[in-house]
Amino acid sequence: MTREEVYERLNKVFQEVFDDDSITVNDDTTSDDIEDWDSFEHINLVVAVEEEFSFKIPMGKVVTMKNVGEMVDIIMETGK
Amino acid sequence: MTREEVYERLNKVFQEVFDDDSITVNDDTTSDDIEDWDSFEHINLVVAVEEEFSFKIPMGKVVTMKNVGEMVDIIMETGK
Amino acid sequence: MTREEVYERLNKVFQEVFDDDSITVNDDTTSDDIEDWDSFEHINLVVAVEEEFSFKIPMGKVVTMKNVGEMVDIIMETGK
Amino acid sequence: MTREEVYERLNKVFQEVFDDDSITVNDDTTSDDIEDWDSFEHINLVVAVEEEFSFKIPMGKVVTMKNVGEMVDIIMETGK
Amino acid sequence: MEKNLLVIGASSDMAMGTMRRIHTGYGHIIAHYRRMNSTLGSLKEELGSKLVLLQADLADEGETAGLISGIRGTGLPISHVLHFPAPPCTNQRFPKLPYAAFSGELDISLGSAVRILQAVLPQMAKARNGRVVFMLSFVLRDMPPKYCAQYVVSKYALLGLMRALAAEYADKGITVNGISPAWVMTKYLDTQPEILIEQNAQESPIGRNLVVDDLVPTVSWLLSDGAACVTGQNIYVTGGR
Amino acid sequence: MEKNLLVIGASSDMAMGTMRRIHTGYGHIIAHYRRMNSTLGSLKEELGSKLVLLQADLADEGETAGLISGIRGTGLPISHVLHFPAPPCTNQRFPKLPYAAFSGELDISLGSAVRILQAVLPQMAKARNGRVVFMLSFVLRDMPPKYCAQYVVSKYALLGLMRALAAEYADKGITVNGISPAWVMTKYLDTQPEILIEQNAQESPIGRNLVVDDLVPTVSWLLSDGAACVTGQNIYVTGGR
Amino acid sequence: MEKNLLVIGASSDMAMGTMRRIHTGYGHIIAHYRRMNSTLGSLKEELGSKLVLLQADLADEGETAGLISGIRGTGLPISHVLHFPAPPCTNQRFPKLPYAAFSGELDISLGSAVRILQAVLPQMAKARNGRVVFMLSFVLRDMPPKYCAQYVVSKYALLGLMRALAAEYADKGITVNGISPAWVMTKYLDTQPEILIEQNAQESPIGRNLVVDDLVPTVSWLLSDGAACVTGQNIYVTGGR
Amino acid sequence: MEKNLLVIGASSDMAMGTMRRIHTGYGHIIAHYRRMNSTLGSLKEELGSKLVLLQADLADEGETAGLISGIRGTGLPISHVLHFPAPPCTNQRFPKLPYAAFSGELDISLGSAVRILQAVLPQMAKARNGRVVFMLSFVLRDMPPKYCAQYVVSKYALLGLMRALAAEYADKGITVNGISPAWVMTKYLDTQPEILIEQNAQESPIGRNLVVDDLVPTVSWLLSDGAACVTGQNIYVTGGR
Repeated sequence: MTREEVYERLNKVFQEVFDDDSITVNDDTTSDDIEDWDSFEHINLVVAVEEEFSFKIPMGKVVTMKNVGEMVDIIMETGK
Repeated sequence: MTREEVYERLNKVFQEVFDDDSITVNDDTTSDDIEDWDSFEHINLVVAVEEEFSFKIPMGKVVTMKNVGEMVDIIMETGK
Repeated sequence: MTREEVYERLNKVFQEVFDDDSITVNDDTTSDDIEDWDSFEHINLVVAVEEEFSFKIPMGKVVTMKNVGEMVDIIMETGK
Repeated sequence: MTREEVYERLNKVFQEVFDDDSITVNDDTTSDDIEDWDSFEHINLVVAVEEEFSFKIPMGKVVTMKNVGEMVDIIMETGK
Repeated sequence: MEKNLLVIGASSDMAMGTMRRIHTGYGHIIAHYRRMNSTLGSLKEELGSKLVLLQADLADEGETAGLISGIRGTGLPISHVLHFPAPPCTNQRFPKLPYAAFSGELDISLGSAVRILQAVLPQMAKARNGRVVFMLSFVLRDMPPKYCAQYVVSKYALLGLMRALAAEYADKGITVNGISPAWVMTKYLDTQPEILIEQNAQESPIGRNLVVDDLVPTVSWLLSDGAACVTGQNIYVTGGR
Repeated sequence: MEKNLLVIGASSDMAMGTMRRIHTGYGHIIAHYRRMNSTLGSLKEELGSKLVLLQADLADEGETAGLISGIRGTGLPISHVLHFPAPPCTNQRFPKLPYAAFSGELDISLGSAVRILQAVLPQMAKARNGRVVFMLSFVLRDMPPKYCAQYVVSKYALLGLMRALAAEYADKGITVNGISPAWVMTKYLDTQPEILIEQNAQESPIGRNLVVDDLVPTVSWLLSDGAACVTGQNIYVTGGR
Repeated sequence: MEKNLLVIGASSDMAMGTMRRIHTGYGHIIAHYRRMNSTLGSLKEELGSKLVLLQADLADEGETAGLISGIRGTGLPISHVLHFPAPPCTNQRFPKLPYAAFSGELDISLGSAVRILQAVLPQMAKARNGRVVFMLSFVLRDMPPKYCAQYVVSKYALLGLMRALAAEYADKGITVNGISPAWVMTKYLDTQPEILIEQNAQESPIGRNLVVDDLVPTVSWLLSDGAACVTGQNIYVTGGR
Repeated sequence: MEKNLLVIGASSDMAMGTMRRIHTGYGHIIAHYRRMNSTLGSLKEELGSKLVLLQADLADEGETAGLISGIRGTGLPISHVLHFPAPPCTNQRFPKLPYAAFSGELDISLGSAVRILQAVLPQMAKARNGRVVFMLSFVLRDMPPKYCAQYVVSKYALLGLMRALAAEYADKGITVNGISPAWVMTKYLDTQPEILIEQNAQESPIGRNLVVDDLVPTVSWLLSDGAACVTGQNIYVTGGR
C-alpha cells in the first residue's frame, strides 16, 4: 500500500469524522489545524481509522501521535 | 560530552535519588527495573537530572521517556 | 358550638383525611390510635381542621397537641 | 418545700450556670430575659436543676417549659 | 462584547426579582414567561426594548420549539442563561404519586433546559464565553425532606445536567453552576400549608424564610466575569440550615 | 421471615453474576429480564422453581404494568429489591443528543424504579422490613466524564429517588442505598471504543477495569440484615479512582 | 496468607464489641488498650494467646513509641488495622475551649494514627495487601452539631488522613476507609447529659440510639477481601439521620 | 457600621493581591504578616494609616498571643476575617513524614485560626454581624493528590473548624466559609518542581494555573453583605478540574 493510497482513504475518513468534505490532511497536519479535533473526535478518528484499515492502533501510540504523518507511518506498518 | 561521561554522572544521580549505591543504569533500564521508580520518584529523578546537567527536560519528553537510553539522548542533545 | 357539635364535624374531617369512614375519635384519641396518623397526615389534618372550622391553629399548639381532646378545646376557644 | 424555698435554691442555680450573681428569676422569667439563655445553656440549666433537686425532668417538659414558673411547678411536683 | 441574558421562567417571583436587580449589566434580556403578570408588565414598561418577552408553555414541546426559534429570531447572541422553571411542588406519599408527576416535572424543568441550552451553547462555545446558572434546591443536600420525591428527583436530574455541562464546556470559556436555596417566600410556596412555612422559618438559624433578595448577590456573582474559574459548583444559600 | 429478592434487569451480566453468588440467602428470586440469554437460562436450570423469571420491555409502559401484575401474581412478599436497568451508554456531544436520549433513558431506569417500587414498598413498609439497592455509577462523583450527559442525568435522577425514598422509609425498617462502580467489564461496555476501555484500565490505580465479582460483596452487605442502619448512602466501588 | 488485626484503642466498648464478633477471621489480634477493664480481661481469657494486649497512653509520645516497638516485637505481620482512639467529647462554646482541647485531641487521635500507620504500612505495601478502617463520626456530614468544635476538627483531620492514605496506597493493594456512626450507646457517651442522649434517640428515624452491633457488619465488610475495590470511602451508619 | 478587616498571613501573594483589590470597602485593614516584603511595604505606603501591620511568627505561641493583644490594642472592632496562613507544602511519601510535619502545620494554620477567632468572634457575635473566610484547597475534593498527607490533613482540619463555627454562629449574624482553589501561581509554589507546575497547567481545562485575581471576586462575594445567607460552604475555584 503506497503512502498515496493510504492518504486517499485517510482523507475520506477525516471528511466523514469531521463531516466536512473540504478537509485534506498531510504529514504535518495536527489537531491544531482542524477546529473540531478534540479528545472526543480523536477517539472517533482512531476508531474510524482502525475500521478503515482493519487493524488496532496500540494504546501508547494513540496518545503520543503528534501529527498525521506518524499516523500514516503506523498504518503503513501494520494496516491493511 | 560522551555517552560514557553522561552515564558516569547519571548513575550517581540514580544512586542518590533511590538512595542505593548498587544501582547502575543502561540504555535499556526502565522503571520496571528499579522497584521504587514510581510517579513520585520519577519527578524527583527528572529534577535531579535537570540540576546535574543544568537544563530543562521538555514536558512532553518527561512523560514519554520509555527508558534511560532516551533520557541519555535528551541529555546529550541539550544537557551540559 | 357544643362539644358534641364539634365532634360531629371533626369525625367527618378525620374520616376524609384518613379516607376511612369507620373512624370516630374522642378526647383520648391520640396518633397511636390511628395507624396512618404520622407527621405527614398530621399536617393534612391540621389544614383540614382549619378549613372546616375556619380559623388558624397557632404553631405552638400544632406541635404540642397531645390528644384529640386538646384539639377540641382549641377549636371551641377560637373555631367557628 | 415552699415555692420560696425552691426559688432560693433555683436563683443560686441560675447564678452559677450563667455565672452572674445579679440574676434573680420569677414565675414569668423566660429565656428572652437572660441574654445567654440559649439551647446550650438550657441543657446546662436542666442538668444543674436536676442535680440541685435530685430528680429527672421528663424529656417532654424540658422542651415545652415556657417560663421559670412552669419549671418551679415541676420541681415542686417531683423535686426534693 | 455585549452581554445578553436569557431568562427561562421569567414570570416567577425569583426571576423577576433577580432581573430587576441585575438588568443594568446586560445589553438585552430575553425573558421567557408562561403567564403575564403585573410585575412582569411593569418591568417591561421600565426596561422597554431592552427586555424582550417571549411566551411559551414549556410543558408543550411545540411551544418550546417555538420559543427557541423566537430566541433565534431576536438575532441577539446569548452570553448568559438563567434557568428557573419548576412546577409548583405538592407534598404526597411516594406510592400515591402518579408517574406523570415525575415525567411531567422532568419534561418542564429538564426538558426546557436541554432543548434551549442545545440551541444556545454552540454559539456561546464559539464565542469562548458564557455563563449558565440553574435554580436548584436545598433538597439536594444530604437527606431530603419526605413526601416530595418527584421534586427531589427533578432537582437531582438538573444537578446532573449542570455537572455534565460544566465538564463538557469547561475548556470553552463557559461556566455552568447552580444555586440551592432553602425555602424562599414566593408565590411558589402557595401550595404549601402555612404551618409548614412557619415551621421552616422557626427552624432556620436566621429565624425566617429567605426572600428573593437573599439570593440575588449569589446569582450575580455566578454570572459575573470574575467567576470565570468557578464551574460545576452548587452553591447553597440557606442561612445555615 | 422468608426473604424474597426482586431483581429488575436480570439479564445484565451484573445482575446474573450477583444472583449466582447470593441466591442461597433467599427463598425465591423474582427476576425481570428483557431478552433471554444462555447464562440466564442455565441459572434458571440450576435454581429451578426458586427463580421466577418475568419478561418485559421496560421501555413499554404496558409491559411494565404487566410485569407488576406478574410480580403480584407470584403471591410472594418481596423483601429485597435490586435495580439494574440502564440502556447502553453511547458517547455524544451534548448539542447532538436528541431529547429522546434523555427521556428514553429516564423512562427505562427511573420509570421502572418508580412504578415497581410503588407496587412493592407499601407491603414492605407493613412488614417493617426491606432493602432496596440501586445500581448507580461513578459518574455521580464530582466532575463527570464528558460526552454522556444523558447517562449522567439519568444516574443523578436515580440518586435523587434513592435519597428521597431513604428519607421517606427510614422509620419503616426499609433501607434504600446505591452502589456506584467504575467501569465494569460486561456486555454493557460493548458500545465503548476499545481504546477507551483500555485507557480506563490503565488509569485505574488497580491497573484494570472492575469485574462483576468486585461488586457482589458490597451488594450483599447492603442487602444484609446487618446493614439495617445504613440508608441513603451511595457506595463507590472504584479501586481508588 | 495469615491475617493479623491491629486494634488501636481496644478498651473502648466499640472496639471490644467488634473484636468479640470478628476475631475468628484472624490469626492474631494485637490490641492496644489504655486501661484494662473486666470485658477486655474476659475477652483475653476467651481468646488466650490469639489476643496480644499492649498497654499505652497515646497522649504520651514515649508510650506511643513503646507501643510501636511492642507491635514490632510480636513479629506478627499486620494486615488489618482498626483505629478507635478519641478522648471523651465534652460540649463547650468555641470561645471557652482552650487550644489544648484541640491539640490534645489531635495528638491522641491523629498522632496515634500517623505514628502507628507509618510503622506498619510499608510492610503492608510490600505484601500488596492491607485494610485500614478509621472510626469517624456523623459530625462529618454537612452542618455539624454546635458546641464541640474540637471534636469536629479532630474527626475532619482523621478524614483527611484517611483520604490521603487511600490515594497514596490505592495502587498497593491497601484500602483505607472510615465508618461514621450517629450516637452509639457506650461509655463514651457518659460525658453527655441524659436528656441529650434521649433527645437523639427520639429524633432518630429508628427511634433509638445505635448500639455497637449496628456497626460491626459494616466494619467487617470494610475489612473483608471482598471490599478490595472500596477505598477512600466514609460510610455513614446513622439509621437515616 | 464601619467594616474592619483582619487579615491573617498578609505577606502571602494571595493575601496581598486580595487586599489591593478590596481595601476600599473597609475602614481599616489589620494585617498580620510574618516577613515584610516590598509588595507589602508599598501597599502600606499606598494605604497609610488605613493599613495596620502587625508582625508575628504564628509558629510561636507567645508571638501569637502578642499578635492578639496587638489586634485588641488597635481598639478597632473586627467585622471581617480572612485567614491565609499555611506553611509551604513539600511532597513526601507518608512513611517519611516526621509527625512534626503534621503537628507543625496544624499549629500554624489551625492554631492561629482557633486562637485569633476565639479573641474576635465574641464581639462579632455581640454586633450580630461578621464574615470569616478561610483559604482552603482543592485537595479537599474527593481523592486528594498523593505524597502530601500533612497538607491534606491540615486543610481538612480547617474545613472542620469552618463547618463547626458556621453551625455555632449561624444564628448570630456571622457567616463562616472557605474557598478552595486549584494551584495558584504564587511564591507558595516555589517548593514544587517546575514540571509538576507545568503538568498542572496543561491538565487544567483552562490550560493554565490560576492567578490570584481569579480568586478575588469569590473572596469579596463571601465577605459581602449580600452573602449573609451563605455559610458553612466551601467554594471550589478550579477552572473545572
